[in-house]
Amino acid sequence: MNIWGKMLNIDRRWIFLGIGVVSIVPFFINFGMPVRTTREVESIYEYVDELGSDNAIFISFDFAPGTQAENMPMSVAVMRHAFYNDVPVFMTANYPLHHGMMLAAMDYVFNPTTEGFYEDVDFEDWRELREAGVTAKDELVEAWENQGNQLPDGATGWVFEGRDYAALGYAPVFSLVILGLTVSIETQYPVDAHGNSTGEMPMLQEHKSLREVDLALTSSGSGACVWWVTFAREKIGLPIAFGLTAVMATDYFPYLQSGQVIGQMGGLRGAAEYEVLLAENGITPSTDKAFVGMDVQSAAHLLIILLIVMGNIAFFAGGFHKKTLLKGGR
Amino acid sequence: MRKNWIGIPALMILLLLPSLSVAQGDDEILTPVAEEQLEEPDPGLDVPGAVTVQDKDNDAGDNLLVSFELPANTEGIFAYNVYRRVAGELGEEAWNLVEVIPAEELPEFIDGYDPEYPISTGVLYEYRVASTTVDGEEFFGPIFEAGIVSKGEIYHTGKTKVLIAGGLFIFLIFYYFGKAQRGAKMYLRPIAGIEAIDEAIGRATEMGKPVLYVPGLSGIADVATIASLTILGRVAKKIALYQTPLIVPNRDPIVFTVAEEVVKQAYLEAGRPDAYDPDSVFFLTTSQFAFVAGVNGMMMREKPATNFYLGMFWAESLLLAETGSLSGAIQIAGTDAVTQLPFFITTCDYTLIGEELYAASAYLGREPKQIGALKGQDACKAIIMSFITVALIFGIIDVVANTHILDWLRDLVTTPIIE
Amino acid sequence: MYETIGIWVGALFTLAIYSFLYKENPIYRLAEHLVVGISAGYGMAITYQITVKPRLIDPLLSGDHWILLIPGILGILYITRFIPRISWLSRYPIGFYMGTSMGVYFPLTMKANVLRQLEGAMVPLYQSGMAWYEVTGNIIMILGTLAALIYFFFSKPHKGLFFGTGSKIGIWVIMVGFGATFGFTVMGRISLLIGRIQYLLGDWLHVIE
Amino acid sequence: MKRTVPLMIVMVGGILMILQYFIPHQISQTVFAYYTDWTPIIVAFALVLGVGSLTRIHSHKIRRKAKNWQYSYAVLIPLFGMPVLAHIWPVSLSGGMESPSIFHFTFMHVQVSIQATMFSLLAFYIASAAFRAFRAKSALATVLLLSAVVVMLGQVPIGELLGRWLPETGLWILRYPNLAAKRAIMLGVGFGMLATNLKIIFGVERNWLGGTGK
Repeated sequence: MNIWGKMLNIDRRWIFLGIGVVSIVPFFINFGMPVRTTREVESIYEYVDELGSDNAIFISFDFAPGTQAENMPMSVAVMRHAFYNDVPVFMTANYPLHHGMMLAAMDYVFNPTTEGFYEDVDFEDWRELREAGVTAKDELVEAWENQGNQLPDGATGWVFEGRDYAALGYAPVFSLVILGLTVSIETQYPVDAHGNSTGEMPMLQEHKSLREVDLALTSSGSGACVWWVTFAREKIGLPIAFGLTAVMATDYFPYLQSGQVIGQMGGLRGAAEYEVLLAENGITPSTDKAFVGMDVQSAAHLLIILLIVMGNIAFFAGGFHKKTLLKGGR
Repeated sequence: MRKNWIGIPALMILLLLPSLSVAQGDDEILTPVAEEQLEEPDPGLDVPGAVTVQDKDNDAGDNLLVSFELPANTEGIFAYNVYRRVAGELGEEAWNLVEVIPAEELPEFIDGYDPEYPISTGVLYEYRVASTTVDGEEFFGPIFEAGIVSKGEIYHTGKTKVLIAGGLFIFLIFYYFGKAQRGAKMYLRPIAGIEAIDEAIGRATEMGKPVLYVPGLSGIADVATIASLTILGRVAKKIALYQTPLIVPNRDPIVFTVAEEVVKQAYLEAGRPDAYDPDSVFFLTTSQFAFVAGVNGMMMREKPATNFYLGMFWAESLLLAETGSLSGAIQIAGTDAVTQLPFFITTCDYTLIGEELYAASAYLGREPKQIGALKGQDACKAIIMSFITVALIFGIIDVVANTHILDWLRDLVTTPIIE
Repeated sequence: MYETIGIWVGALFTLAIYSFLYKENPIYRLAEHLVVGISAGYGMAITYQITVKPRLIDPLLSGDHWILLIPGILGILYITRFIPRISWLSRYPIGFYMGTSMGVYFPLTMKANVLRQLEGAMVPLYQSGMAWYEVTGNIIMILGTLAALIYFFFSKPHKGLFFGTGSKIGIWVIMVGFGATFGFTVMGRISLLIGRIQYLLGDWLHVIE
Repeated sequence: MKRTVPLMIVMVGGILMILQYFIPHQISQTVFAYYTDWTPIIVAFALVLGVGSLTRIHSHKIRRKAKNWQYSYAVLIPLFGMPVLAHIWPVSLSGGMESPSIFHFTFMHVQVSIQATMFSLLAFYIASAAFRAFRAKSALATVLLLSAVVVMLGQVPIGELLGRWLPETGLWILRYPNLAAKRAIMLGVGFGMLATNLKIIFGVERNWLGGTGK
């Protein structure tokens, strides 16, 4: 076998090693390649940007740790955007594992080590104000700060559990839960993930069912995102936005084209685009994890293309195109 | 609701009759109930006028369409509070606030969505509407009794297009069933993957290595799984004749039981019930990637000569197929999962694309009805293609002549998003 | 502590699986067998917890949901498979599941796979403000759909101008689509690896943030 | 009894559910509610069969001391250990399903880690598959290769540096020709599914019954 032949039949383990190396290096050396935004993501951004404290959105954590790298930054980005505009956020998960993802996302957004974090106020901590009828966001912040609470350094703002977010979490047979949510949020989730009574939450009193909600983002690693279209969009016309893994994204273009979803974020890139939009508009101080991941993507894509090119050079230079060898279909 | 489905009139009229009978004439302006005027209208804030209640179409009898006349003078009105109570009940606490409509919005809504105050079928209700100020001060209009009660319909008029399309499809399939059974000769074009099946089994026999057959990772109700099990029957029969070992790992327990039956039966039909190894068909685990871990391990240890991946696959497609190719097996794949097809195409020797997988079971069986069904499916595709072609022509006409006939055609097939 | 041990265990099993990239080995084999057993056992435990107990046992014990005996008995009929003489009884629950699923899917498939797709294929070629490549795209999409549909004709030989050329263009369109999907997928697959690297280097070794 | 009754069940169930779709009436809603309530219960029992199969095959291996039989213990012990830990083992001894417990730990740190890692192997495999498969062997293979490379480059920032046309072209391929292919496959698959639905409901396709019903 000549050199070309050897190159064509290279031990796959060298390729594996190459992928491993290019995926690790960018974590230590940032290239910071620019990411340009597309209209699929811009439409979600613009929609969320229009919303205010009278509106409400759902963010459904429909992904497992396996696709966390892609799905997590999307949910986090939309969550931060909503918090910035004082839009109440309901959070759900369609599977027990996904419930953990929801908690992890909250941890990240509320954690003081995160740049531009939000200072979380527990449901119990502002009971007094709530019972006094102070539930409008600006009044609430004012009253809260008058009580002597101070926004920590580096925090973007306050978020009040029950006013700004409700961590509803997982409930079994989630497709039917969505169906039930179109009728009532409270009957599906009498208590939230922290054991708080949802009926007492101002945001549930203002938004009793999905009919009174303005958007649901499903950040999904599986076909479960379609449940939102089937059971919420088709049934009551709730606007849906998709956050999908890159793999699923092409599959769901038809939903976008037919107008069943208002926009979609596809994979790490979609998430990075949203991060760029947030950073450009001053909603977050900087871009986040998805943006870093894009450097790894660039490196890995280049390596794969290089491999393809080398494979083809070897294929033609070695004269293999004249013979039929190398099994492999059409 | 759009009702411009000109085309298949006879069937439609038949279907529409029941729906028309329930849809018509259910609205009525209500007469004020005089005896109970609760509050003097403040001359400062005008009160709303007559309340109209209609039964909502296409529901289970748990919704009412409510609208009311706006007051002549809307000055100072911030919103309207709509109250409802069961007719005949008395007292202030019988009233439930069912909707708040901001002054700038249309004075109509669908009542019955609020889970706290559902509407019951056949119950008569009364309504009253109040104008409210910014501070929440209410000025009540008169009470109206709903002239009608909510009732459930027996036909959903919004689903007529699905019904027509479904009816047409059923008709075509049965037409070709009949035709095929009467013995009409029907041509079937060759499919490369199917012809390769025998060759692949032969190879395993020569090498004395097992054949691996993965019937997809989906459940029994998945059409891809059903097609795969039919093919498994044929494959197992061949294998029984050649006495090659067979490995069939399953992810779904029901699929496992059916696959076991199918293989057992195939060995019986091949006349070799004794050669059937009860451990050849087995359940592994319901977890997707644990399943892949198991199958991949098996592939590298047992080194099957031929791998079949037929059925529904998700992300594991490439994990299985690439490991299989690493182990040096001949691979035949087939799936209707659009996203996974590219991976099978690039890593397997033969791939059945989408519908070819379903067709394969008809090819192998050569039963007249199965072939008839294929013919019926082709007829449906022809109908779809003519629709698209006409749409293309209309599209061109629209551009050239600046008309809007394409919209008309689209409306024929548009199904409402909200039903 | 609990979390730390957890991350160590997770990291070691992660490496055990990656060792398969080098070659099949006893460590991988152990991880493989363990995960099969654990996941199947987990499946059993969780099914009891979220389905059997709340949906069947609890309502039955509460006394007024006797109707649930029907699905309960149908379910138990599956287990007759272990008794060869009456194993045919297991066809009843399979039949129930098959029949109802097929019925539920029929109208939904008609709507989603046929009518919706047909509607999507009927796009206006040109609307004001469309760029030239969008117009070309629309034309290619319509013609491409037609050609690819021809490829899926089984009862006509793929010969002649219409079926021959049509199906050839069809398979080209399909291949372009497959190439695009493949290329598009690469990104998602690399992301999965990024997730694991973040776990190994961040959560476990703390060498990256 | 052995074949006719199941076929009847299928037919009645199928037709009922099709009709149900078109009827908004309360009765129809109730029927559907029963279906959604019952199906998970019925399906849940099937898992027992799977566990039976897994137990049988691995106990055979151990008994016969087949190759790698020791590993069968690694399947059997957790297979039964997990449900016992979840439902029988006392919570005071780290039983139960909530964190912290042995059950939760095993699931979270062994199963989830292994699954996520298995999934991530795709990153390696997709590279080696691309290397082997994307060769310009024929016109068709070239088309496949080119569209993959263009889309792949268009996805990442580095593609944009090479030229704005790259991502645009990539998106264009995804939006138009790719959509055409998908749509045609989905239509074909749709008709195949519908036909199979009918064949099963009307008992033409009986493969799922398995054998001849003795």
